[in-house]
Amino acid sequence: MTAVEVSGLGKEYVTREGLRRRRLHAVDDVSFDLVPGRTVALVGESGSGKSTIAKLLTRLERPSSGAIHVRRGDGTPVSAKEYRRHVQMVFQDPFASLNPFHSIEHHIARPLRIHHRTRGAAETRERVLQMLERVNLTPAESFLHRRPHELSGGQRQRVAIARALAPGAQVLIADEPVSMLDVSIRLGVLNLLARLQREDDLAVLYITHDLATARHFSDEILVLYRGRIVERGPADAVILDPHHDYTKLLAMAAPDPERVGKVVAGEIAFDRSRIDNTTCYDHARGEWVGSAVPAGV
Amino acid sequence: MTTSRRPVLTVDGLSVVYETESPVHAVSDASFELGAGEILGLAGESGCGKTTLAYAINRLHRPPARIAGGQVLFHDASGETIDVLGLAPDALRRFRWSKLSMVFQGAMNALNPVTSIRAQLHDTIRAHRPRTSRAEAERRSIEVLERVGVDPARIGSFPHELSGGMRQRVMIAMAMILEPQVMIMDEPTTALDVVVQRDILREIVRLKDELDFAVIFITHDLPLLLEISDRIAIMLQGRIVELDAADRLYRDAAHPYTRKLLGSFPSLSGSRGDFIRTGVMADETPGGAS
Amino acid sequence: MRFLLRKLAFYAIALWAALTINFALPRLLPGNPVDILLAKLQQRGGAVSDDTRRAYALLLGGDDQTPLLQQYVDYLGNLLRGDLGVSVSYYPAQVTDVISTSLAWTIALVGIATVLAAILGVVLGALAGWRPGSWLDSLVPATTLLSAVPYFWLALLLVYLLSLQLGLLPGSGGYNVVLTPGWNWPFISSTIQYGFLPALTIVIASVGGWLLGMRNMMVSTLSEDYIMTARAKGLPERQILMRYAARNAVLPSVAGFAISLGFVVSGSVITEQVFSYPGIGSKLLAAVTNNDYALMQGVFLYITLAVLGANLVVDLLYGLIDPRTRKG
Amino acid sequence: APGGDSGATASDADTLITVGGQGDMQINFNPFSPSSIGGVGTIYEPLFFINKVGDAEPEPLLGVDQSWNEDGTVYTVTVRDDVTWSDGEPFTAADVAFTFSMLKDNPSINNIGFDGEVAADGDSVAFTFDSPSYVKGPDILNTVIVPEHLWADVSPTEFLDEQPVGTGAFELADFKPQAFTLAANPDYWGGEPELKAIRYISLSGNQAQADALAAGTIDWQTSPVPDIQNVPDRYPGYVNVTANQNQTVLASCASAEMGCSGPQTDPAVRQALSLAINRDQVNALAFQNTSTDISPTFVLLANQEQWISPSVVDPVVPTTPQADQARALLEGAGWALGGDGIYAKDGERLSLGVEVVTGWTDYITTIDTIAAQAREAGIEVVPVQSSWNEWTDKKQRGNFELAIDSLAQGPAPDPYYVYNNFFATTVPVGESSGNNFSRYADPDVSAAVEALQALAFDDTAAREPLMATIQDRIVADLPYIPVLTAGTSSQWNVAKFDGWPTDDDLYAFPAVWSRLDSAEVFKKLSPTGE
Amino acid sequence: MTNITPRVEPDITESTRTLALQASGRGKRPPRSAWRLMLPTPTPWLVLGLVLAAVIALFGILGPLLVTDPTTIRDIGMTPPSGEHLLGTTQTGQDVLAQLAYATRGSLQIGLLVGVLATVLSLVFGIYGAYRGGLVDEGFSLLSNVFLVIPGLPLVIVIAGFVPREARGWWTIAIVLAITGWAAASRVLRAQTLSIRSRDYVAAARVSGERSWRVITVEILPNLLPVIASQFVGAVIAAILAEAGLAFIGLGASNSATLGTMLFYAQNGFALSLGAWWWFVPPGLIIALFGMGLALINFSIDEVIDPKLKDVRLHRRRAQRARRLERTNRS
Ligand SMILES: Nc1ncnc2c1ncn2[C@@H]1O[C@H](COP(=O)(O)OP(=O)(O)OP(=O)(O)O)[C@@H](O)[C@H]1O
Ligand SMILES: Nc1ncnc2c1ncn2[C@@H]1O[C@H](COP(=O)(O)OP(=O)(O)OP(=O)(O)O)[C@@H](O)[C@H]1O
Ligand SMILES: [Mg+2]
Ligand SMILES: [Mg+2]
Repeated sequence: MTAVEVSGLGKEYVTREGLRRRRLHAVDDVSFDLVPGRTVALVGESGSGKSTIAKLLTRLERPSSGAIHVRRGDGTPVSAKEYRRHVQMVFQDPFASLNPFHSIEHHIARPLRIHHRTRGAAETRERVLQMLERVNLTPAESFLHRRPHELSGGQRQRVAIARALAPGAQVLIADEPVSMLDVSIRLGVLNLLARLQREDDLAVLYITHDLATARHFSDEILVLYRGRIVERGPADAVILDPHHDYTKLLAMAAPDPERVGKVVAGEIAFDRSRIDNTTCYDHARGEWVGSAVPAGV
Repeated sequence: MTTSRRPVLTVDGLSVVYETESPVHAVSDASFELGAGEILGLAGESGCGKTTLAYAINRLHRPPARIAGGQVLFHDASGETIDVLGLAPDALRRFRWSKLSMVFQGAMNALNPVTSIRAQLHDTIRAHRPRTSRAEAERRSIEVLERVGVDPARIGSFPHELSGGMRQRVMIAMAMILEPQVMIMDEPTTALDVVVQRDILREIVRLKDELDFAVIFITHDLPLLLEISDRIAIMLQGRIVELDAADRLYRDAAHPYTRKLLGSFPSLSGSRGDFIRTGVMADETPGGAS
Repeated sequence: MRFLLRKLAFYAIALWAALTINFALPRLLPGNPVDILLAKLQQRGGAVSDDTRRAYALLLGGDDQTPLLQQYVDYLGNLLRGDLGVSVSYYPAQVTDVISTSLAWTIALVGIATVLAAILGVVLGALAGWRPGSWLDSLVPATTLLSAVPYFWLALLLVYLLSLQLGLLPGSGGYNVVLTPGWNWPFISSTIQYGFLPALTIVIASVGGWLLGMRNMMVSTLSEDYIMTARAKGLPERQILMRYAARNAVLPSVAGFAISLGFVVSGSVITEQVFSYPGIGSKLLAAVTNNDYALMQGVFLYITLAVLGANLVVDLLYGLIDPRTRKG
Repeated sequence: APGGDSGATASDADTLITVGGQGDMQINFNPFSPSSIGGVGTIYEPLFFINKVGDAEPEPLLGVDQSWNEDGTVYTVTVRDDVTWSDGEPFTAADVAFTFSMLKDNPSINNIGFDGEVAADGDSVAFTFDSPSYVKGPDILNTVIVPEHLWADVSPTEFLDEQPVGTGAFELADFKPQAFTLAANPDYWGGEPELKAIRYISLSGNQAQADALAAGTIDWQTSPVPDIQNVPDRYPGYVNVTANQNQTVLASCASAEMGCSGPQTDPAVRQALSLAINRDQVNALAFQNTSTDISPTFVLLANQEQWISPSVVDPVVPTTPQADQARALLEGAGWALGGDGIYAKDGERLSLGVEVVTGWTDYITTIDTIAAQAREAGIEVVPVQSSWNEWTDKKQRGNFELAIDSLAQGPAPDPYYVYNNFFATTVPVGESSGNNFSRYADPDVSAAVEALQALAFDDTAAREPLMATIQDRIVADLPYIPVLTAGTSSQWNVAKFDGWPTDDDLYAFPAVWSRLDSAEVFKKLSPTGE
Repeated sequence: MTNITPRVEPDITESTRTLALQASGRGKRPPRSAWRLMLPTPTPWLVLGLVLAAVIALFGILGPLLVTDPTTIRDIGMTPPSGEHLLGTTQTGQDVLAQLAYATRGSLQIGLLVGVLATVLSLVFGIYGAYRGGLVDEGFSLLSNVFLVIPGLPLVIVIAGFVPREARGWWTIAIVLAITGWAAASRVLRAQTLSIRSRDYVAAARVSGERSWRVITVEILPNLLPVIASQFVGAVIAAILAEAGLAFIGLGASNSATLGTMLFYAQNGFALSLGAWWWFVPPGLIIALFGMGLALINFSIDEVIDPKLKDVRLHRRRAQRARRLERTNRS
């Protein structure tokens, strides 16, 4: 059982515009834990730094500050070499995350071979079929030699999940895994993820900007705004009882069928310049943490 | 279901076929009426023919698409009824935008990247009112930009200098610059952030209330449609399977597909819909079928 | 501004690279050009003083005493002073003098022909792409033959047919030599008459590339959303074609224009030879056949300078027509 | 003066158009500069004109009389006294003396190697040498004279002479990089020529010249044209005249003592190769049948035949191949036929590389043809193409087996010059050989050539035995394998001008690039008015 | 030298997918193999291109085995085509057809070698640079841009002028042409690699633990194949043309027969002036036709790279049908 402890994570991008350099804190002092069997949801608007955290966790980028500790169930740290066996990722766009050139088998077999999970072609094939069946791609044989473009979006995302789990990953980072899918199949994929999590006791980081699924799919929600966490706590608490202005804004902006015909021109627009990201409301502790606790709360 | 208001647009038995090797009936026998000042939502999953329908109404479909049958009638405020599908090319050109304008699915790319916002607003006016003076065109452009909440100072900007939300607003400004009676909006907010999307929706509703144009609003985000539309049409494989007032559709949808669609959206504040986190899965679609 | 600086910096680097290639070539390649050059110079009656030897050693290498870096600095210094050495085949004329007269001819010929070919190709390409499937469009693949024809072969055939057989146009030279060069009509009309065939060759051989590129770009552009918007806006077709489709589709062609100049200059070196055109290409070939290394290097530098200059101009103009690049 | 309008004085009908150069021309009328673009003979005149294709009698120009003293050490030339430079200054004997001392002072332009003393005295000039020097007379007579009053202060090696002032029948009228025009000198001492202007235009390459001829835009050119035998039909109004002066040879690096290596150091191989050549075929394929017979003595058959010694058995090389004889000769010299049809000796195949300059297509064709012919005689010939520089360098240093080239004639029609240049003095391989790149060395030949220098050209009795000695030896040794005497073909416009040289009256060598000769032709031309 | 086609830079990353959609849109099962998808669809123009290129290539490969010795000299100079000499003879009675066969082989050899070398260079500088990013990419892309603006042929001429003749074998020429000819391809490849590199499947491969070289060769390269093929084909045409130009001005490979040297000799032998078209026209025509064949192949590869082009062609006839049907519907 693998757990991840993220502490004080920060990522700074230096963008160059001609001769001038600009620093951009994409992620700033973010801490959380991923524990087996639990799902943490990361919500926030576009550009708030969600994917950056995912990239840091999967070591596609190096953090500028802070640390990510991955430990086995017995507490021993996972070495850099084994890191990717333990932490895997599902990408947002199933049309882009599978190489159109390779067969489905290739996509799932490669991680197995890289991490020496199987020996010999036969065993690999066997395991690939097994993985396909686990993600409900049946009959598995018929998928082996297909190319990604012969699959629907939902099927592709299942392949992506199978690929992520193939090396025996215990920690799964899912970066908006369903936002590119058709509405009617989104839940299918999320249900599948939930089942796999139960079966394998996975630690899951679910990145989304859809508050509704975040609420139902996760145990804990982290609200990210401009690289910093501004509110955290149990899923229902954060959604149903938002404290931070930004969370309120998000909750209000999310479409809710319960408000049939409710969008009226008079709805007050939020003054976003007032929102600040240096404070954070922690539902677990029931208090504000951070530099400045806003008055009147 | 017909509308109680005065109709501005009647679509009757419209069918569109893509003449590919095996012809695709993208829209089959679609009929509906759009009332003045009404927002009609059009929902359905990807590929059900929403965009095709929108294009066909304005005859913007390009070969190999062809209108295989049906009628599109535009009931002008002047009382005249225009048979859109029968318009001669030049009359069609004049009809477009002045009576019926559109905001497109890919609105992010709907602005010409190499000319300024000003030029694109101006040429819209000039194309339909050739005698408009420069100053008049400028005045009108600034007016509509202000309406949609874009700083008129940005009128000289090029599209790439604007954020996605601003570009979308400019598109909406452009769509109303000739004060059309109908606007078709094809997923105008899908590419945008939830918060920005909200702002724009609010803007659309407000403008509609002020200017009293009718809107056909296309999206696959059913919860969103429920919030803003008067009536909603559900499309499935090119057919309109259900058309009803928004609240009635939400509370007791007649068609099973509508119910399935509704079930796909877990509610923010209410129940989980078809989402099952723990326990046995009832609706995990087996693979194989795409 | 930043955009401008970046561009200028790039061209400075490109120029420096060209100068350095020029410096390195004779030093890297086998053989000792200095000896050949000096022998030839002597043969031509040149007095070979130590200064002369050193000047050539700087230009061409072969000086073993001076450290390479020092040679390089001195070489650049000489170039800065416009000292490219003495041409052996035109001894005792300076290389710069030998080249300066011919440069204008090449620039005029290649410039005009390239512009014509580009305009023609872009216009035809735009029309073909605007109505894909029209008769014009179906001819597009056939134009590939034109771009695959060897320039000089085509030139010779044209001379044979149009000049020798039909006597329509002069087949060699840059102008009627009876006339006095200058800004007078008889001379200018004669340069046009003499330049017609070489220009025609260049146009024929390069128009296909422009046409194909523009046509493909046009097809791509037509499926862009803003074209659909323009249609929906009820704009007149002409305006959509010109201001929306072609205006956007032409951008890669403009960007490619400068680069293609380099290619056309290359092609014209041989074309000039066929037409005895008084341009810089014939100078280069004369230099090579005479082993006039100083002249060879000088011509290469001048051509490079001209092409870099043209590139810079086009790059800067490109900023005007594509607002997106201005941001840098 | 340059820039003047040539059209004002000369109409098209009395302007002759010919080839001046390739590409843009760079102004340079310094007659001693190798990059000079013109003016020799036309603007600047020599003392006498010697017709290399006629008899050796010099024709007076600036000089009116010339004679050697008794022992051949002093050469006296009397100059014309009614001549003025084109700037109005009088021409005097002092100008002549100045010109020659200038040459002596500037070795790099002293192409004639003048090493005597020169002194002017009234209207005569005396050239004094240390030893008898009859053979140097023609070089002196051929040298053009420049005005002292303008040249005294310039560096003659770097002087561009943009406004030439001469005594000749023509003056520079107008210079443009693509063409320059000479106009008739109205004050010429011989009377104003009838030809009013000569325009030299720039044309690059043989094809361009042939095209110009076909288009009738050029009146005189010297270069091969297609279908040379039918010039009057193909180019109406033009005739072709061919003068055979270039003795084409396969020069060998002949002397093993001097360090040459390869099968060609064996005289039998050289003889055999010569026998194997089908000269008729070479003439037809490579030279459009414009070449003529060649003598193994290298005496020009056209106008020097009298110098061939009766002791030479075959005064003319047979034009048909004798492969059998060649084989017999080789076998006699110890060569044995190998399995591949090529002779070999001591493990060395009889394979000969022939150096040729890239682009000299007639020579390349010659070698290709000879290669096919030599194979019949069991000899392999391989063409080796290189640039002119490398070709020259290989010849100079002796790094070659065979090289195709032509033997240059001297300043006067006499075989002495060929013998002196190509057969007399030698240096080892590796050193620069000068003219005699075959490195042929024979003491008898060298002695005979030296003896010839002290004899006047008309001293037939004394010269004949020496000639016999030289010719017997070189015909036997054959360091240069004679191929053919190549023709120099010129085409000119007989419709527009009268007075051209003809085969019967070849008063000058008819090549436009041979400037002293073409200057003579210009003076004799008269427009027909067409 | 040919001019370059100002190249559209389509989104290569989308192309496979779009092609598959097109294939399924035609009611067929999309082909199983990705390789098959990357093959251009057979159109009459492509067939013509393939036939031209193949026939000429075969002529170059097999021709020399079938013809007589091209160096054989005969007394019959410049004879027009006849039963004995199908393409007549040269000035020295050499069989033109035989020379043509050998010359074609020579030109193909050079074109192929240059194509391979230039492609390898452009792969290294374009793909590797773009994949690594950062300073490596900056440096490589600067280098290729510099090489792009420095005019190639004059440089080649200058280099050829310096290289001693005997060292100027055909492979020397090929190397020089490759060095001056890789830059344009490298720029195109770089742009495409940059866009593929940002695709999620590359990130996914890295997350799976693939090594860099495997990511480049297995994940990125195959998707670039159509572009590489197109650049390669372009490089071959350019090289053959450039070599012909060099040979024509006497700077070609020494002692080797190419179409350029053949033209050089034909020109020096006054082939055209004498009306000996059979000597002058065929070499140029072979270059032009071979170039055309390759360019037509490229024309079809363009459709693979940018499926919109294919769309246009596919829809051409259907669009006409749709228009006709619509018109009859209305009336
Ligand atoms: N490689 C990079 N270089 C520079 N800036 C970057 C880079 N990657 C991301 N950023 C910036 O970092 C910020 C956070 O980006 P990130 O992709 O994490 O946002 P996100 O929350 O995933 O947004 P979205 O919901 O649109 O996916 C953005 O402002 C983005 O522009
Ligand atoms: N150019 C075309 N050629 C052939 N078929 C087409 C073409 N364009 C669309 N189609 C088909 O027509 C049907 C309807 O497409 P349409 O774009 O109208 O769907 P949509 O409802 O707008 O989908 P989305 O929500 O993805 O925008 C689809 O099945 C699609 O595959
Ligand atoms: Mg993201
Ligand atoms: Mg759509």
